[in-house]
Amino acid sequence: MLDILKTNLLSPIVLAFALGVAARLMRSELRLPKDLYASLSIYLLFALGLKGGVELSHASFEVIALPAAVTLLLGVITPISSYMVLRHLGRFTYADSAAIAAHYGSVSAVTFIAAQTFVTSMGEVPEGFMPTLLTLLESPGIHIALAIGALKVRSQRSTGQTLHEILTARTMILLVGGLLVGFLMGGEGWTSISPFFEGGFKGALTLFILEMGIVAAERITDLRKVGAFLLGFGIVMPLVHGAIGAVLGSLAGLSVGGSTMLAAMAASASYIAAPPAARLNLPTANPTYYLTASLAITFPFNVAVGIPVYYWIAKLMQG
Amino acid sequence: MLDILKTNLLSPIVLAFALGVAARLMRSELRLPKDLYASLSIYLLFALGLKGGVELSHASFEVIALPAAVTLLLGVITPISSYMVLRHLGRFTYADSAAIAAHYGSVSAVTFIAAQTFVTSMGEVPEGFMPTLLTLLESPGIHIALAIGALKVRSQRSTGQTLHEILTARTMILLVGGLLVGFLMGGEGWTSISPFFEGGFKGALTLFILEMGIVAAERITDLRKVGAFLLGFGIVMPLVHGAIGAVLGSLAGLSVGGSTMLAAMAASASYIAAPPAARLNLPTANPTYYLTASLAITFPFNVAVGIPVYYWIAKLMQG
Amino acid sequence: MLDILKTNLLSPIVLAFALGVAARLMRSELRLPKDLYASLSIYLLFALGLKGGVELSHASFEVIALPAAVTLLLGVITPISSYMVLRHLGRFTYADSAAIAAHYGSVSAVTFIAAQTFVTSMGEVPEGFMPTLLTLLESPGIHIALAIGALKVRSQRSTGQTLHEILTARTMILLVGGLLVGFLMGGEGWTSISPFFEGGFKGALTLFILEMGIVAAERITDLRKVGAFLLGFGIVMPLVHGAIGAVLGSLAGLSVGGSTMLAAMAASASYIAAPPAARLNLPTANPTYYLTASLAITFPFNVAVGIPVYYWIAKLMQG
Amino acid sequence: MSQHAMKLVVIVIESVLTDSLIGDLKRLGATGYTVTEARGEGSRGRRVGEIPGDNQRVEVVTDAEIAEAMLQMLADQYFPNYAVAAWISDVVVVRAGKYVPGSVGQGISSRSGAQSGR
Amino acid sequence: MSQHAMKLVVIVIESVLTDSLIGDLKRLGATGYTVTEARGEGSRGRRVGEIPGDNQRVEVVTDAEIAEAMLQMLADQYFPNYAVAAWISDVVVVRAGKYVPGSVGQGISSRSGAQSGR
Amino acid sequence: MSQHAMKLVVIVIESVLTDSLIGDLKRLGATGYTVTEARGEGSRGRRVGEIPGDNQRVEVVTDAEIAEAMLQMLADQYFPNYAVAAWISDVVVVRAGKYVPGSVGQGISSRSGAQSGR
Ligand SMILES: Nc1ncnc2c1ncn2[C@@H]1O[C@H](COP(=O)(O)O)[C@@H](O)[C@H]1O
Ligand SMILES: Nc1ncnc2c1ncn2[C@@H]1O[C@H](COP(=O)(O)O)[C@@H](O)[C@H]1O
Ligand SMILES: Nc1ncnc2c1ncn2[C@@H]1O[C@H](COP(=O)(O)O)[C@@H](O)[C@H]1O
Ligand code: NA
Ligand code: NA
Ligand code: NA
Repeated sequence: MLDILKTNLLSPIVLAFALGVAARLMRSELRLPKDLYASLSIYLLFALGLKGGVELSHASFEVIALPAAVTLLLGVITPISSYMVLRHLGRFTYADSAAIAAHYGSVSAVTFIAAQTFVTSMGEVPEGFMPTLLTLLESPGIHIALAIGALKVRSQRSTGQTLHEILTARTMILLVGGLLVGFLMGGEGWTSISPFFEGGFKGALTLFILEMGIVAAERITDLRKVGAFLLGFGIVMPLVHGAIGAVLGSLAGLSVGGSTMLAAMAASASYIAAPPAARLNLPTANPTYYLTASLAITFPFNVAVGIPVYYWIAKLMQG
Repeated sequence: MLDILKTNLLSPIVLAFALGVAARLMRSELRLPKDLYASLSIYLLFALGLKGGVELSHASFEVIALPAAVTLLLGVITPISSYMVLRHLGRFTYADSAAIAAHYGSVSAVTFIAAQTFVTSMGEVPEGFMPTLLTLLESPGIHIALAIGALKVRSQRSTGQTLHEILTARTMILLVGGLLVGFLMGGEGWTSISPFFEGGFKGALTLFILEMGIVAAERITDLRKVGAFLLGFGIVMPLVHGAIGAVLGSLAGLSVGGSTMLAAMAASASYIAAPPAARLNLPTANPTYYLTASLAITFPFNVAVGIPVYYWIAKLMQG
Repeated sequence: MLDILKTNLLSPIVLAFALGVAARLMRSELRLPKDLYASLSIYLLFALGLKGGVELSHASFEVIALPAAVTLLLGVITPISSYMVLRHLGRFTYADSAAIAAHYGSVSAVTFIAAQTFVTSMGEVPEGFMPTLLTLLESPGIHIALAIGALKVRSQRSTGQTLHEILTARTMILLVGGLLVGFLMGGEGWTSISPFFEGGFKGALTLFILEMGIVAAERITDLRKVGAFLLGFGIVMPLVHGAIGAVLGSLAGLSVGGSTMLAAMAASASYIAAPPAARLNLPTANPTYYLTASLAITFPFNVAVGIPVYYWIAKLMQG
Repeated sequence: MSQHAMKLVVIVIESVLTDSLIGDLKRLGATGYTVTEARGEGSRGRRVGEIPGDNQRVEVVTDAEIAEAMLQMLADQYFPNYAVAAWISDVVVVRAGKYVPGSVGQGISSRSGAQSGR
Repeated sequence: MSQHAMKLVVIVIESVLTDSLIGDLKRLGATGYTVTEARGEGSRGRRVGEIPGDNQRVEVVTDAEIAEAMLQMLADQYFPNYAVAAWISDVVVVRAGKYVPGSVGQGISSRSGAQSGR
Repeated sequence: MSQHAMKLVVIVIESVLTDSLIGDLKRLGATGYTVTEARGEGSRGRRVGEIPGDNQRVEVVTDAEIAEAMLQMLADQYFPNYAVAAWISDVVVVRAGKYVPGSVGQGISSRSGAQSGR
């Protein structure tokens, strides 16, 4: 376990994040240009979808059915458990509880990729259809959390509007669209574009995560504002969700690699799709809470420590 | 023929375009960042030029002379035929006819690349100097159409100014400059930069075309405004020009692949170089007409259906 | 010598620069989007650091000690000699002399890369730790020159502030940070990201230099304003510094390739790190002088002619 | 060249709200708007969103009445919960009709004439 | 610190025309200008060009007379065919000479003094 | 909806100085600011820096006294050596407290009331 942790801490992803944090703490002016950051995120999500779609075209329906079902189950469990803990143990307002729950009920694609990179470097071969599960887990949690919020806080926005926004959000279109394009074009099309979408993937991710480190470090001064409870929540909740994910994944027949990735998804908190949804639909919720928790606590925790732990659990389960 | 069409429709290029259209029709917020779109277009044009220049350094003058001559001929025929049809059959104003003719007299580099990708995937080996022909066909059509327009519509701008703008436009500099650089550096220089300019090419193109789909779909509501005549024009004119191009190419001694690409060039309508030239020199022409026709009608038609048809004609010719 | 020069003049780097200059002189509108230029510079610097770090992890301290010492020596010599010549021979004001000296005391990363590319294409194998020397040479010259300036010109800014700005500047963080990340992750991490950071390197550099040519040509009209002395300075000073660098490098035990690169560093003038530092700390200095000299005179001189000359000197030295 | 007095409404707002804001401005009678990317700090500090720190700056030329209504709408619907700053200033235009709803092209001379007479 | 009344001319225009517009503004006496990227909608809807939807926002500080001439020029040469919006407002500056042609550096105190006295 | 007269200070400055300028503006009492990317030409021609040609446009809504102090500070510290243009105009806001130091949230009605009464 310690060995695995050490290898992980010296991976390009973790080191790039640490560099970004360090640069920010030294008050360096370093930032990726806004358009580069947006471009990298488009590239990464689309590449993820395409690759997943190509592999999906080789998978049979039966193999996916059970993993898909437990993924949807996780999409229901995680926002509700998050809301409960925040509202009843943490005594957050309705709006804050629902907004934070929307983040933890959804998923972080970069954490997903980090998990994929990690398990592959451990010699595991995760199922090719994992990106499909990622898209399944992306939106239900947000909807459920916002629905809970809407019951408690008067909202001026229609459910249809919110649903439309989330389903047509950039992340969704790129992932689902990528899956479809990849599925339809199959292996031959993929060969011609894979130098761009596969060859450059890890490097582009490293650059992207450098900026994530900078952005996360900008929120470090906010850690005091969010209080001890949320700090603990940002670490314990992922561990709980990750453990559930690893167990459910293994029961659904996923390999050790696949179970680890499912666990990482369940444990992760969205910081791309969820924030605008929360901002628009729960305007009275404090953005400092949900952004700091998901970006400055849970994301680095998962990438540095969480993923190796979920891997260890998955191995125990299937050992 | 149907088989070829099906293969083509499942190519990354066509699928990416379709995804862009779909995203827009679903009113998704997805857009490539402006600077990414501009960067991709610079990259694609420069890569095209460089590669073409390297291959040009292996070609002899005699082989190119005849194809170059028919290319220039096409650069004269296509703007005039377009103007005639629009003015006399379509009853468009002088300004509108000339502006649209400027687009159809010039060439779309992305259609060129799509044709190249298509014929290569069909096992053809088009001539290495095709990008040289592309640059030859880029500007004459615009000049001829604007000159016709200037005869009929009083213009405040000097011919020299317009000529300078078109010859020093980004597209021109990148293509011609790329050709020169490629030609001078030869194979050795190319080896060091080809992972970037060749390896990434198809993938970058896919991303670029995703955005083109979004932009084209934005104009779909304008299809009603342009009327049935222009809709028909945007499909029939390319077929006519494409057929002429395939025939002339074959007569000039180009291979099946080369003839198909020449046909695709003749059939294509510019939407990068021509619009600003038309806007500045024919301000009374309606941009909705020329942008919608070239981007939302002719471009997708060529990429999805036209190119396979021109291929089929070229094969018949050389059969 | 002439042969080498000719090969160098037909390299992608020199040709791309020439194309940029030509485009600008023809008053083309071609420019890289601002964010692309910034992105490429981030990419190039970070890639340089990463690669250097990976190779550093294989080097022993003893091998680096002497080259590092002469590098620091060059960091002291070059700003002082530049200041002396400018102030006493050139009769520039205190502020102008110090500001220009800050540029020539620091280093141009792109010149460094051009030298690396050149010596590699000559079959040399420069030391893997050269990027480490680059980071050592980056800042001392700026500090020394600004300190000289501060003695003579009243400045409202504290030394601590300036020191912090230069040490946390983008260039520094990316180079030093990249070195650290590369060092820590070692060969295994590098394998996964090298298609992105190494495969794309030369091509990305070519695009970057295209823009540098455009920017440099924008300053060509300023060549008259800077006068004959600065023009001569921009060519002779690099030759002197380059010769010193080649000699010191050889004496310190660097290979021919390494000595050439050290010479190119000493000869080069910064145009990324130094300008903002000079602008903020020596506001009365005329930016036209230092920008034109470093970007429009010394950079192209080094890339086209200087580097082959330093190579020739290094070869003579090591006979 | 007859000139007309109008109002320029400038609104700085977190990007996530721009589309919804523009919808509201149009409903109140904006016949056009111009948006630029911006960043800033205010009472709520730096801004939230996918790429933190981003605002957009929306400006609308319109008549005094509508400008008033826009400020009122902002005060009611946006100020309480969101990061927004807004201000109004006096401007002069040549084609007043362009900036008043229902009269694009014609020019509702009586109304805008009265304003320009102030 | 003596202050001077000047005019701020703001012009929103489709990007393809910015260079030509700036040439015209200089000819009329602009001693400087500032351009920002913008997007917007107006009577002509979204904008044309390579990357549709793009405008640029040009602003010039100048004296009242030149500002007037600029509006007139826009009305003559640009409004009929192109997507343009423009407005003028009153501003106060410290160094009036900077914004008036032929006097950069010196300060044509009589003229700008007269203006600031309004 | 009570409205208050304030001043809008616009400063166009070479990018390398923006951070230092914002620090100075805050010291003088700015409670917020908005920055947009810009480019331009003036008496010093195109601008210097890593990417030549770049300026930033900083705008601050504040009260008349502080606006005055800002112009004075610019004239003293920035105009002599740097490429800067600045102008002030009159604007109207709804929540004056937001733009005056030491009163964020409350609203110092007496002071801003006096201003709006002008
Ligand atoms: N006094 C001000 N002057 C100019 N812009 C301001 C001012 N106060 C706030 N802003 C802008 O409005 C945004 C939201 O302000 P706030 O709601 O106060 O956080 C800030 O990010 C700034 O861009
Ligand atoms: N009322 C307005 N307020 C602010 N900007 C406007 C207004 N009307 C038009 N514009 C801007 O001017 C551009 C051209 O307007 P138009 O010629 O009306 O299409 C639009 O794209 C907007 O950016
Ligand atoms: N008359 C003006 N109107 C608008 N902006 C100006 C004007 N003069 C200067 N500027 C802006 O201020 C910057 C610096 O001006 P300067 O110090 O005159 O070179 C320029 O790059 C322009 O962006
Ligand atoms: Na989750
Ligand atoms: Na054509
Ligand atoms: Na140097």
